[in-house]
Amino acid sequence: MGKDNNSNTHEVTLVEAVNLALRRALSDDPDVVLLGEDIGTNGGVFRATEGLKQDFGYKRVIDTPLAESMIAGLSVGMATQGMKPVAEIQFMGFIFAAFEQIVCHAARMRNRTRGRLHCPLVIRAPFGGGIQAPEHHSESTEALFAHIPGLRVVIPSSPTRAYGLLLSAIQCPDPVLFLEPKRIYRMVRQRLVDSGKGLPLDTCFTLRQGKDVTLVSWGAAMHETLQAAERLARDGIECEVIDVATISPLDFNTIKRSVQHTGRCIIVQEAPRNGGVASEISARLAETCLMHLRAPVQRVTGYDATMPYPRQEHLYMPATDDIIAAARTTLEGL
Amino acid sequence: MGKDNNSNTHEVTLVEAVNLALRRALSDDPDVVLLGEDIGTNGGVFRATEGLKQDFGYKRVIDTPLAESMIAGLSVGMATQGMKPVAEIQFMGFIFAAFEQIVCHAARMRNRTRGRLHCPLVIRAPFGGGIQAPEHHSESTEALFAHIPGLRVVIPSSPTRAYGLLLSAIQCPDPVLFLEPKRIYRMVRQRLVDSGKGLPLDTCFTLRQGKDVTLVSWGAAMHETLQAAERLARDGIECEVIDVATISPLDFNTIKRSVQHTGRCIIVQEAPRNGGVASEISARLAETCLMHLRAPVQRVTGYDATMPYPRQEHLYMPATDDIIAAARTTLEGL
Amino acid sequence: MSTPVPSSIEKPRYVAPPPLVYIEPSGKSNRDLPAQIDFDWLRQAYQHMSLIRALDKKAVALQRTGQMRTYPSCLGQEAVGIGTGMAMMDADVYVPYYRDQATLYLRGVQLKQILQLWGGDERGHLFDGAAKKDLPICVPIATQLTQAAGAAVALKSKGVKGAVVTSCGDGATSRGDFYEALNVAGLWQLPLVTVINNNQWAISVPRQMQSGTPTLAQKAVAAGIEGIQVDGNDVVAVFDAVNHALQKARSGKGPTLIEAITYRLGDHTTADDATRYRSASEVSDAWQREPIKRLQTWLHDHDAWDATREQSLHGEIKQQIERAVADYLAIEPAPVDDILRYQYADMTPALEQQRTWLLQRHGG
Amino acid sequence: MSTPVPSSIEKPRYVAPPPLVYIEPSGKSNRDLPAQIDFDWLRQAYQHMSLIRALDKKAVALQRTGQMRTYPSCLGQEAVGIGTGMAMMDADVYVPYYRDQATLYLRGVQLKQILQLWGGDERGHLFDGAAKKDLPICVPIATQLTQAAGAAVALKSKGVKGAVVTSCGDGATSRGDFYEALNVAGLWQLPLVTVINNNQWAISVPRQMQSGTPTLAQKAVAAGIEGIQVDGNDVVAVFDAVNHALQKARSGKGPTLIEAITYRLGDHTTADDATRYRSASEVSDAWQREPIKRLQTWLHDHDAWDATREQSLHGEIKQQIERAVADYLAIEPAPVDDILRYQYADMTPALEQQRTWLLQRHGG
Ligand SMILES: Cc1ncc(C[n+]2csc(CCOP(=O)(O)OP(=O)(O)O)c2C)c(N)n1
Ligand SMILES: Cc1ncc(C[n+]2csc(CCOP(=O)(O)OP(=O)(O)O)c2C)c(N)n1
Ligand SMILES: [Mg+2]
Ligand SMILES: [Mg+2]
Repeated sequence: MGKDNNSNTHEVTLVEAVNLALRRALSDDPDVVLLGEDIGTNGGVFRATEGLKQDFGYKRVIDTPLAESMIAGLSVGMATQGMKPVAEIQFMGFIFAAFEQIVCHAARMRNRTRGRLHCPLVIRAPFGGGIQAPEHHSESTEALFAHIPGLRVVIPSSPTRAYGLLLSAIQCPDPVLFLEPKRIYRMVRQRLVDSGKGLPLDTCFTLRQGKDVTLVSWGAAMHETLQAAERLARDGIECEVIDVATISPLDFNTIKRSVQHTGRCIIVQEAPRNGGVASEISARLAETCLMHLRAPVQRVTGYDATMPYPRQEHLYMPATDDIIAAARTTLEGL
Repeated sequence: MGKDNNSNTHEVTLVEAVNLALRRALSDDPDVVLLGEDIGTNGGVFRATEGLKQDFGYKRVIDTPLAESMIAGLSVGMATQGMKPVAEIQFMGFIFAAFEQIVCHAARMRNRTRGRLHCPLVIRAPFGGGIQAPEHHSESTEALFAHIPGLRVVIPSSPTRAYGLLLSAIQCPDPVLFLEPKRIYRMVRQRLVDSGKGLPLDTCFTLRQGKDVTLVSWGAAMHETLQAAERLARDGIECEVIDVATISPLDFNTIKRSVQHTGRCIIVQEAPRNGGVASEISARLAETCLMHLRAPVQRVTGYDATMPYPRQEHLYMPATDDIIAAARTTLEGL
Repeated sequence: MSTPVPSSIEKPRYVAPPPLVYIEPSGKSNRDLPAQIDFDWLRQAYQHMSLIRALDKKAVALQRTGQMRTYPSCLGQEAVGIGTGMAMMDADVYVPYYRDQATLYLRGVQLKQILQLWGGDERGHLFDGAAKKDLPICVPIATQLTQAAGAAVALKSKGVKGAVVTSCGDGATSRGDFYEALNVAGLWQLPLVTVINNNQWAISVPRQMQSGTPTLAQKAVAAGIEGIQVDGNDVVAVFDAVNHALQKARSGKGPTLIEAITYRLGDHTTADDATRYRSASEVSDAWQREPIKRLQTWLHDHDAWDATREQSLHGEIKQQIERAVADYLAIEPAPVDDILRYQYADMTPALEQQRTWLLQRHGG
Repeated sequence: MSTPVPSSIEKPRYVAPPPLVYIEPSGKSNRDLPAQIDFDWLRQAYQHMSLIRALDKKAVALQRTGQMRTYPSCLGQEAVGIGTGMAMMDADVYVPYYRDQATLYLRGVQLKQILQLWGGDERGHLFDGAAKKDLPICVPIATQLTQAAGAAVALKSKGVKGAVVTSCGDGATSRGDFYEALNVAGLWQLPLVTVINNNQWAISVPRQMQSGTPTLAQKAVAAGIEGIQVDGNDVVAVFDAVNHALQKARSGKGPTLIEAITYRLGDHTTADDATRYRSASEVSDAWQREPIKRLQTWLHDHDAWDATREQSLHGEIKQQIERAVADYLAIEPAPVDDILRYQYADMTPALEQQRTWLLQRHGG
């Protein structure tokens, strides 16, 4: 993690930005506590919590026993009693044991008690494929959580957004699932001011403006999406590129305005096709933009298949070429 | 359960049809075993397994300890060793502890072992609102399971379909989640021949033909959907009514053909709006039927909210009037 | 190598005392009561248990007449709830399950709120008194237990001089959450007291079909913590065990598991019919051991209770219940858009739009 | 009532023998070996362990040169896997976790298949020999344990004269599944043997940060079953305990939990760097207790092994490993559409369509 002399500015990767945000939250708010498997001495298997136990002590950065349901249950209990737990699930593929606590309790505490209690917890989990990891280490199941009322699901796609969104997630009075696209954990460095300032959790980020077609994505697939936009630009095709970032509750207005403008939309998602977040966005566009659409909204997605083991993983992943092909079809469409 | 003299024909409710199918499966296949909480002596809290332990013994109809994760894990293990477990989760709201076993194991055993093992289990669970039950007893979270590759999700909406689909689910070599719409467990009786014949798991059922608008639904909401069609028919509006039945893998062709014919579509779902199965159907229609659509595809759904406690449950549930209103808007649309 | 040979492997052993009891079913005490227990305390316990039994009876009656939704009676288990509640202090935190109306009442929850909850109204969870910070009742079995451990982490970490009490049924002990919570509590020496209301049934499944262990208390061994079996129909034994465990917890000496042996004299809930799966004789036997009568006998025998007191108590209880029921029945319906307003701290754009639809359909 | 009074509540006690061991770290035996164990058996165990250690070393080397994906070494834990495998019969069913290459090898899985699995190819799971009906390796911690109980239900129900053996790590004992599986196994007296590979670490979390219990074996008390602690670096002790448990299980006498105390001499996986969280001296101490050397010493001391045998064994092992690696490296890529073909018994219309896209993008 590069740091400029005498300043609070860093050149950081996404995972380092996560680390900075956690460090900042631990410093600023005594109620913030991190918990999870291997987050202490080891600093997390991806080093997201590196150095934090050393600096804040084992009571603020807690290595838990190996039990995801317990990690989530502890977090719910802590959150109801005035703490701000930030739990790590080591890989999103292991979050399912915690599903009941998240869905039945974290997401409902406020509604169930009509606001008497609330549940300001954050659950962080690295997710997505592309790192040739063993089974269960590469899934993208964000859609399962996006369907749950009461939960916020936030996915950064750059170091600065990781920093800002994570700080906001920790400050947020609602439970937040914060999914970190591990494929781009170390892909790029960005200049980041450790200002303690959050980014809004209720808005998409328009990363590129264009008039021909709207490309919508989130997480690691933003990388291929931006690449596709870049390459299409060489052929004079101007893509508007939207990073959804908070996939639930969804800032649909930004997407709608863009599509009403461009008349064309491609939604890119790494998750399996059937029932993904892309489907929701497409359905809303169908309801609200039918008159503006100049071609069918297309989804570029993973297959309706379990994430393959490493040898065949690349076959599964949506690629830049797929996005470009879809965009071209869309543009020829009408 | 009425039974005609000297025949195999019964006048049955949906829950009685479930019971008949289970009884038939237990009789026909020694590998079929039922397991779950309170399914034995008590016959299930909805009486779906009434009389079965008495007739088939406690080794075929097993009252388990209270642990859903264990029920699912046992079922996976049994299924890999040549049995056909039919597990009951007492209410769908309590299935989340079993989520990991279903998603990470049942749905993956065949793919993970490249066909060496498979996992022919059925998990039955009553679901949906409308019976004024306590919290967690009224949810519709079918979309969470529809998103999982390798799993089949089947939802009957009448006694005869419950019987036929459940038999097919039990015979199916894939894991099946069989969701029973408890609101209509005892709503109507149908004449049913206990023939042991299954109904296909790869097709929608067109319950009513019409040229003006396609109404698509599943489960208990079929009731309001059919009612809406009936009432619209009085005004000369002919609805095509499709019961999706197997929501995953989806028989999209039947829906597509209908919408290409009618040019209009309303999808009715009790589950929360955001990320429901209706969104997937709508997205696929957007991709394949844009040129045929004469009005935006509309979703009539629950709210993006936790199912309310009984006093406010009725406010949440999509009603016949809502479907009619949506259909009228659609018809005025263009 | 497959011929059985007698194994020379030595077996481990678990040795436990019989269940703790002070006042036997007969109403006799077999040993001195704990020093803190005096006549006043016992009369209070008696009054609380009687009130809860009356409330319970009323709630079931309301359900039968369509004025209440599904209700889980705690008939016969009053000593578990009252003994627990009487040992708790305001600084403690309570993490209940659904059958814990007795303790909640002692925590300060209004009787009306209890009725309201089971009447199908989330606002019953607004709670009152010390319960303002307690968790809501928990329906998904055993899931409250790790939350209770989390609450205990919070108290410990914030240096609050209280402990967390949580409870669950015998059926709940079969769920992994039960073990995960005890395990982490033992590991971190959390200020946590877990009370098992072993009422012998999990709906239709008897206790002996949940686990092969002779006791539930011994499950504490898996977490390296103390496990105590008590007669859950003896309010003094329950109090003594919980009080002991709470003092231990509050002074940093770690968690305790308490198995309170009692009996569910009623149906599982008003939606259940227990005659389908258990015998009348089992139930009438169990009535011989119920908690209120035995305490009454003890008090009578010690000249601490009489017919006059009994009569005036019943008058008071009747009044209290009638007032609660009247208040309950007079509750105004919640605003229609309450079903959307508490999903998030603020309304989202989608929910705002859905509120418009909702209000169009169902009025303001 | 909040002044601490010394409690008169009696405490339960758990008493267990020390861990079972036949061949001590020094290579001396402290007692007679079990009757079934002869020189041939011991030499076989020695050879198996040596082979697995060599395979392990090779797999790590392949990973370092980019010919293997993330690999979990079982260095130092060979006695657990080999002792277990040698006690099993073909009719038994094995339900492994990811660190069980040793037992899988004895079950009939080809070395090539083991490499293939960790080389990122599902086809490694096709298995062979008795393992044809065994479950695949399980990555989500502890989730295999209830499946193993289910497999045991199936054997029991079908009257198969075998039992199920499953294993897990020390970290896995913190998950609820661990307890749920033991509980139901104890309740239904299932033919199930659960072996804990207590290698002292769950990635970076040491054993004593998983549970406050002095032993993991005592967790059996929560399920009412027998729990045995053995020296997991003594292949004879592991065999004896598993054999005892299997005979018990096969003859309908119920389940057993075995805690095998060993040490993970390597990194957690090739993706891990254990020097970040544990001391070199801890590891070098542990090397003094590793399983292969002690058995070699014993055999030498009993004139059952010598340098010639050692040399020829190493020659054989080298050949075996080289052949396995060559076979592994020669594996043809799987058909592209394998990623879709095994989702369901039959392809669905959506998958057929997606296959077209897939083949367009990535060729046949
Ligand atoms: C996770 C979960 N599974 C199933 C149910 C349905 N259910 C409600 S109460 C109950 C039995 C609980 O028995 P026990 O734990 O002994 O508590 P008791 O009701 O006897 O007080 C069951 C199975 C539930 N509420 N939650
Ligand atoms: C449910 C789940 N959570 C987390 C992980 C990530 N993980 C892989 S191995 C491991 C540690 C397991 O330790 P232990 O059970 O002692 O087995 P060992 O690896 O030491 O043999 C963890 C946390 C996982 N695979 N599954
Ligand atoms: Mg009970
Ligand atoms: Mg370990």
